[in-house]
Amino acid sequence: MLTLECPYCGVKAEETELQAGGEAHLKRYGPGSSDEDFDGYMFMRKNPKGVHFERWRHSYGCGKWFLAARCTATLEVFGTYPAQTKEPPADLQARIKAKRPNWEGYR
Amino acid sequence: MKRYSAFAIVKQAMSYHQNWEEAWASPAPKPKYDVVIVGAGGHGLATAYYLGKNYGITNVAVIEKGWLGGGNTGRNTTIIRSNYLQDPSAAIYEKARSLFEDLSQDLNYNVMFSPRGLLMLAQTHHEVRGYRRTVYANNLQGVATEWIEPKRVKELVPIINLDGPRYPVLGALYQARGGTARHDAVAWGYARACSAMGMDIIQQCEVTGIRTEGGKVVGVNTTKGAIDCGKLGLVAAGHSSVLADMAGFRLPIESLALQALVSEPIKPCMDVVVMANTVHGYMSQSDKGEMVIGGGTDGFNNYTQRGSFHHVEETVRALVETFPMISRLKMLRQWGGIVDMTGDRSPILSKTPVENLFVNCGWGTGGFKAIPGSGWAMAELMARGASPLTEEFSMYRFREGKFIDESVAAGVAH
Amino acid sequence: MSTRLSKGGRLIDRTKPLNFTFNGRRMQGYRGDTLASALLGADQMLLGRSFKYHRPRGLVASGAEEPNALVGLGTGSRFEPNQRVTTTELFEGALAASQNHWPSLEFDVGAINNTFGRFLPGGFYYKTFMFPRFAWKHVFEPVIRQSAGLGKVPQDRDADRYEYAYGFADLVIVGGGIAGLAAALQAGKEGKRVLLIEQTAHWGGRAPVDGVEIDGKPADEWVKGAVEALGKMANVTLRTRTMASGLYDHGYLLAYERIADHTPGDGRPRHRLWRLRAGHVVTATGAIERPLSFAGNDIPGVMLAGAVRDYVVNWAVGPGDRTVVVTNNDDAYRTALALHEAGLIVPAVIDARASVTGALPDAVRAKGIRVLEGRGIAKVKGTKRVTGVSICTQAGAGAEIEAIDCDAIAMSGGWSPVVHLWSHCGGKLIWDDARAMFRPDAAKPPTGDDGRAMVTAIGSANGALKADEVLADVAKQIGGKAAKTNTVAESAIEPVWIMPQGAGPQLKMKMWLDYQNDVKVSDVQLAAREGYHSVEHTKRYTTLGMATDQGKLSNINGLAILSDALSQAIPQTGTTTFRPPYTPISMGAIAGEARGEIFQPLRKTPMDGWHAANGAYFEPVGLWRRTYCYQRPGESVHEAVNREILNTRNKVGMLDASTLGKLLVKGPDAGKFLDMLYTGVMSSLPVGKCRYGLMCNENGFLSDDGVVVRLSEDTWLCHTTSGGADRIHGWMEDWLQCEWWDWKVYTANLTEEYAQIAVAGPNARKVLEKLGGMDVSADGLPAMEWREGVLGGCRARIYRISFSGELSYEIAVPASEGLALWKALIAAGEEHGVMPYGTEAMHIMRAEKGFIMIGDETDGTVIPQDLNLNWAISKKKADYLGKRAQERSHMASPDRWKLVGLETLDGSVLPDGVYAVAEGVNANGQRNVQGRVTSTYYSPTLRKGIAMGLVKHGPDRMGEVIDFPADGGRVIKARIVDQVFYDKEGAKQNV
Amino acid sequence: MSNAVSALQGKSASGFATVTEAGLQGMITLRGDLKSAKMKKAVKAATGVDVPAPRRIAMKDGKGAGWMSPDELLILVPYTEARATVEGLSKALEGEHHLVADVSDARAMFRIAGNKADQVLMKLCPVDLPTLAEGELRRSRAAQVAAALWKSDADEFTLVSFRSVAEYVFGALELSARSGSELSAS
Ligand SMILES: Cc1cc2nc3c(=O)[nH]c(=O)nc-3n(C[C@H](O)[C@H](O)[C@H](O)COP(=O)(O)OP(=O)(O)OC[C@H]3O[C@@H](n4cnc5c(N)ncnc54)[C@H](O)[C@@H]3O)c2cc1C
Ligand SMILES: NC(=O)c1ccc[n+]([C@@H]2O[C@H](COP(=O)([O-])OP(=O)(O)OC[C@H]3O[C@@H](n4cnc5c(N)ncnc54)[C@H](O)[C@@H]3O)[C@@H](O)[C@H]2O)c1
Ligand SMILES: Cc1cc2nc3c(=O)[nH]c(=O)nc-3n(C[C@H](O)[C@H](O)[C@H](O)COP(=O)(O)O)c2cc1C
Ligand SMILES: [Zn+2]
Repeated sequence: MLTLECPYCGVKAEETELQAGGEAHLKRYGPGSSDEDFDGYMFMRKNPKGVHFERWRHSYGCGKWFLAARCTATLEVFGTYPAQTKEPPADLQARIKAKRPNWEGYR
Repeated sequence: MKRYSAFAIVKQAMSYHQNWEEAWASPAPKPKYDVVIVGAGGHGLATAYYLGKNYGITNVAVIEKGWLGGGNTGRNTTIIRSNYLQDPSAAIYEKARSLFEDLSQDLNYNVMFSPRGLLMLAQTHHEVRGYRRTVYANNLQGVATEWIEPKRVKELVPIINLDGPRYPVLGALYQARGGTARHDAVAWGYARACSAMGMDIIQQCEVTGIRTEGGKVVGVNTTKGAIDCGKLGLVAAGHSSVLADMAGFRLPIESLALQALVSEPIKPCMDVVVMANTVHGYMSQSDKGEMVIGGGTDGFNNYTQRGSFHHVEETVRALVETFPMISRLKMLRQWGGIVDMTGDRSPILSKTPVENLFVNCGWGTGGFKAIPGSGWAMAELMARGASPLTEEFSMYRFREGKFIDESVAAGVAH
Repeated sequence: MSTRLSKGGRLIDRTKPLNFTFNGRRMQGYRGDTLASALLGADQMLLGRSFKYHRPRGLVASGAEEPNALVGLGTGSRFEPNQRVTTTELFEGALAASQNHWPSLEFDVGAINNTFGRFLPGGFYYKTFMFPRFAWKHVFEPVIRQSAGLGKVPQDRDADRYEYAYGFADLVIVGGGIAGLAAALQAGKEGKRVLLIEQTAHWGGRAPVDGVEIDGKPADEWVKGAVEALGKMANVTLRTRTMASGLYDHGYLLAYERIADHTPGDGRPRHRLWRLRAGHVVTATGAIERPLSFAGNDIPGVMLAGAVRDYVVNWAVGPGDRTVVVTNNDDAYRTALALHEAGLIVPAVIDARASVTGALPDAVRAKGIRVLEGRGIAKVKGTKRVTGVSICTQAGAGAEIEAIDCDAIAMSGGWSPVVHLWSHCGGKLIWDDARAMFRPDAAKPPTGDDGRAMVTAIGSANGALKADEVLADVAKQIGGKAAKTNTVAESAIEPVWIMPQGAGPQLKMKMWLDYQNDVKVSDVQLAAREGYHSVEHTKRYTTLGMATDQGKLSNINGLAILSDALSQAIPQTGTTTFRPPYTPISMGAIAGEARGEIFQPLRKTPMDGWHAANGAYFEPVGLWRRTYCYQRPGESVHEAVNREILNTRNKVGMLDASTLGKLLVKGPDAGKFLDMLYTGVMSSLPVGKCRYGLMCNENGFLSDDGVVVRLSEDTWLCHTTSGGADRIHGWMEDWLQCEWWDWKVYTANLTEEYAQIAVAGPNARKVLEKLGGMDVSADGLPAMEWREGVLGGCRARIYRISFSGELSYEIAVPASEGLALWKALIAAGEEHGVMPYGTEAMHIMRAEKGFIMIGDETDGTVIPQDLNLNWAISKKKADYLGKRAQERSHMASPDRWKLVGLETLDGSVLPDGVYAVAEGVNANGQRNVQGRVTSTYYSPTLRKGIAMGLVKHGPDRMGEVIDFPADGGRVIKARIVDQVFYDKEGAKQNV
Repeated sequence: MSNAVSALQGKSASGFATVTEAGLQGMITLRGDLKSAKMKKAVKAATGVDVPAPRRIAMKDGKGAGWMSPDELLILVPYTEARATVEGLSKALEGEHHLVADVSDARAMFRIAGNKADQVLMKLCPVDLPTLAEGELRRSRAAQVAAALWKSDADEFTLVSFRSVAEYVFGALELSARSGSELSAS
């Protein structure tokens, strides 16, 4: 039963107030893109056993989508941040690296 | 392999059962095998078994990081059915179901296949239409299913509450020869048979790397050393993405927790399997008497084999509404497994970007019932390079937009 | 025999006798008794039958770990199977009945299995019952199921209610023994927000029973003082009868409060499920004693030494007149002393250790009790009740040295910390050789969301068995300084896994590990022999630890036996996985308050009450309930639907369309945004007009449709399907927040702000004109336009859109005025023959017009192109959600099934969902198909069956007849026709 | 507007706390840049209170504003004034990207009163109610539906839900408030 802090309203919301939205930082491929790129964007997933960047919506709260870095093996949450960004904040990445030295990065 | 029988038991009893032989050997890995299968779950073991039985390929190792059958095969709610809507699904699940019919005899191991009948309740008009459609499809696919009215449902399930205030039972999709089997026995029976064919089942041995040369797979690295192989089959369910990553490609899979629970045992009161998909709950009674209960998956990627309790609450809520008498039963134990969910919720039995490397995964919430058929088809794919049963289940179907979508008719897919 | 002693009993109130019944026999106990102590006090030693061999079973323990003494409690709507008598508080009028026997507890036919036990070793059923094939399901399985299963099946609907509650605390301390209390005192003093929970009805745990003294006071007094002190702290909450059932991720602790189990029918909720969120969890859950494995250790009268002590001290019940104590550690000597103190006879203490000295043994000897060193029990005599023991040397194979008559045996194989909660979320254990136990490994705790330890185990739960160690452990880990105790030195335990050490197979087949599931030492050894080497394999092969006690007594002994059989160290074998709940919790509590009317939210429109009062037959649509049709007395559903359709087509009908999604989209970039969302162009829609639109998901499939309305320069209102409203609103927000966050667009879900009523039919205009207030004339409000104003006194917005093919107006008013408008329309419409119609009439009328319906023509696998909706897909647009997906080979294929109309040759109605067959079979032997029916109805307007379906190359095959194999081998022939069956030129709505 | 009726028309029930449907209440959804000067002025003018800080709600003689999300406020006014307030806000915010919509009829409002009122909500909402500050607006769940709630008085909480589920919410509140099921004796 996860708890994640919503970066918008600061509420430490519990899972039942949230909606999970799958892998974060996917690049959208539209018309003109190759079948492979589109397939990658739509279906192929990193699904790592370890550090995972994912989308959550504070659906029973402020209704905003935010992103979280979480370990899928221990469920440790490294941090949450607003969805309006193309990549995880540098300080968060540094924090994760410190805790998981052989983490190969979010891509 | 000494055969099992009532006679054998009596004979052994005379010597206080001191002389039974091991069901399977626990060998050290050889340096090379013709085929290495990663994952000693039902699908991995069945794949090995039919490679030997149907194609005479017995220089096979099945590598298991934990204990054989300890993955989802050892933690599922054992529902067996083949009343699927889409042709490719119906084909492979019915193949599996029909193999279950005499699997105990084939393996000389009682897997307790119990075709007690399976009901999928229709509780909305939309579901009624969906299941009617399934019945028509099944009849053309050679799968024996029928639509039954509420009265018949009540006859088959006396403890059911037909007119719940919210979702009265409007009828059901009924498969008379659907049912259950003893999940552990399925893994153990296959393991014993594989071992008897001279295959190596190597437990407590984790695959940590996959070696390729010029786009061809040549072997795996494990916690018990390097092992070479001619062909490699990844049959690792929830861990498929991790293994694919070792081989340098991605799969359209996410690993989610799916939970189940059992009640304390009571005397027999339900002799069919009931699934209520509108309210997300299903229940059967095991031979020991517990009510075996399952529901929907968690929403987030998870490798812990632990789920979130609110899903258990939703499931139990639904079932208390459907079977009011269970309110005063107690939950004895709950657990979770990591299911491999694909983009269209249908499995993948496929070649991969790496030559001689095959994957069998994506069975998600519903692959126990498929074990014999999947093993049968996967063996053909690995031995011959193609199989009509696996044709449509290629991992490349997503690229073509050629999905096999079962959610169309029957919500969850256990 | 077991008796109630004349004095003592710290928990009972002899002035409050309570009457109860067991198997029809009336008995008496006292307030403060558990059902167990009361039964034992009434000399009811035989309480049940075991699972497999139906062996006679009596009490072994006094608490949550009890494996045997399960009864059916209560009757009718309050009957509950498998109640553990040791955790059931006695109440007046309690009705208990033993389980799993036939015809009676004393004489049970099932016991035949016992006689043949030798032929039913662990896992025997995997090896037989295979022939003939059908026999498993029809002969063997039923027999096995009947003999298993323990408790009876509840018949009635539960009379009780249940509820949830949420709780938050810095520290949740589980266990109200001296460790938990001491910890709470310390944390409370530090000002932490503390919740202390205890599963039983009283505080103190074992210490008071053990005669522990703290700060020079008897433990009872110290406990009383501690509880009072805690009661005074505002930041501390205490709860008894509350069992921590499971620890889940991120500090989520589930606790099960048994509010009214001991006061049935008093109107309070029976159970309350606490969902606690703990900053940190402290487990002070104590330790559980282990049985010893000797032949006949399951015969009624053989009990745990600690339990015997509990019955004597807590409830003044003597389990036997002559009790032999058998042990491998000092603690059991306390039991000998307690029995002696109570005036009962202890013929001997049998100690497996070669030589025993120290305060406790000496004290026992001083009472003149024999202490036999290096001895063990060869076997227990008796069947339904212990009659004596045969004694041997522990070192030997079991040859009898001496026999002692006795009617009870108190055994102790040492203690195992209660590590369940620690382990539920991945906390690891270490094997402590000196103390022969698995205890929490502080270096590998379960971790929380911050990656740090979320549990601390203290006291006996952490392996500190002696009172002084317990308090020292609390001081060390929680803080403060440990109080002084009267603890005496104890000499070391010597692990004994088999008694006697050299026992042969015959004896091992009588040494019980798991009492309830009948798993014996010989079964575990068999599993090892047969290759089920993993402890998890052994568990599943033998069912060790899978009974309702979850192996609280048997697991450690079992894995020790397994380790021995595999000649490997115990830690190498490890334990099986600990899973919630700690002890079973009721399904009722898990379901909580959600049953009956509030099982799930039921969404109702403002006019719902009127519908219900006017014969509405409802259907669920998502969480809404909508009127399927309005039945008149004596009218069938089918007749009602036909009447509603004909009336609408000939006069005028009214539909409650309030559930339609209504999403406001506003901003400078709103048009651009909608052009991405819809397959068509919405930015070009003129203000004041309406346009039909389609939405696809990013995978290309049609996901929703509806009429889009341009309200002003920068504002659109998007109608969605009833089921789609929330989903589509979420979908819009998702794209705006996560992909196009720089676009200036705001959305709002106004679905519930408006009640919406469709007035359709030739007389529709007349009805609105009668209400008056707005110009709804052909020119005043042309098709696909909207106007705002006041209609019949209600603030209204009228859209002239038609889903029925009739002259039709959809009127939106504030929800609060919905009912008023509805009634006004009914009144105004009376002279024009108005009738309300339901969703089914609406479905049929749209089908007559060939309009598609999301959920009928679409099922998640259909793209707009399949439905010949290309006219609603912009060719000019560079992009829209789903466009790229629709370019994939399979989606662009000309062979996709396409929408057509279908007409049976005989005018009958095609069955729903039926498939059209093609020649031959596919590679898997399945009949080839070429299409299927998506909607099919009897059209009262056209007096024949009409249908729509998806057919391969359909639109190019007009007039062709195809075959639909239906029920019972019947093949229905249908002709492919245009999908518009009624008023193709639209004459009826363009008036 | 005489026609307007609230979802449950003031239905009420009493146990260890009293649960009442509060009748018609003017509510307005206001979305925009909460930091802009125009916005601040508009809100003040419409309600007499300042734009609330995150998770806060401020009321002043029957009117007020609550923080719903970084770009959304809930404006509270008497039901009969909602229309006019919507127009006022629209006018005041002209030229600035915003959205204002009357949602008075989309909602139902409940009051839970009594010195144990918090215990009623503790059974339904995953919220640490004892620590909920005065003037804090919490959006969460009440059993299975979305709800917004705040401490509207010493011994009173106000809860807002969607109108269509008013009966469900009332049912859950009424059950939770039944005498004998108090969470604490005191
Ligand atoms: C709670 C639950 C209920 C279910 N209910 C049903 C049901 O009622 N009916 C139904 O048909 N299906 C059901 N399923 C689904 C079904 O259990 C699975 O689809 C099926 O068991 C998958 O079998 P498998 O052999 O593919 O995977 P598994 O049994 O999980 O086997 C995969 C094995 O691979 C091993 N492995 C992974 N990584 C490595 C590595 N690196 N090296 C070596 N070994 C590795 C794992 O340890 C595991 O043993 C349920 C699943 C769950 C979790
Ligand atoms: N000398 C020995 O061999 C020996 C062995 C064991 C215990 N002891 C004695 O027992 C006492 C141990 O003190 P302690 O406080 O550590 O343990 P305890 O056994 O005295 O108290 C533990 C308490 O936790 C409760 N509990 C257990 N699981 C629970 C759950 N899931 N939820 C709620 N409550 C739960 C139990 O009902 C019990 O009241 C000491 O006096 C010690 O000397 C001695
Ligand atoms: C069909 C089925 C029936 C089960 N019955 C029981 C049971 O009667 N008692 C029990 O303790 N566990 C039972 N279990 C659960 C297992 O003990 C175990 O929890 C599950 O296999 C997952 O393994 P794990 O908990 O070791 O991770 C059952 C599991 C399944 C799949
Ligand atoms: Zn938020």
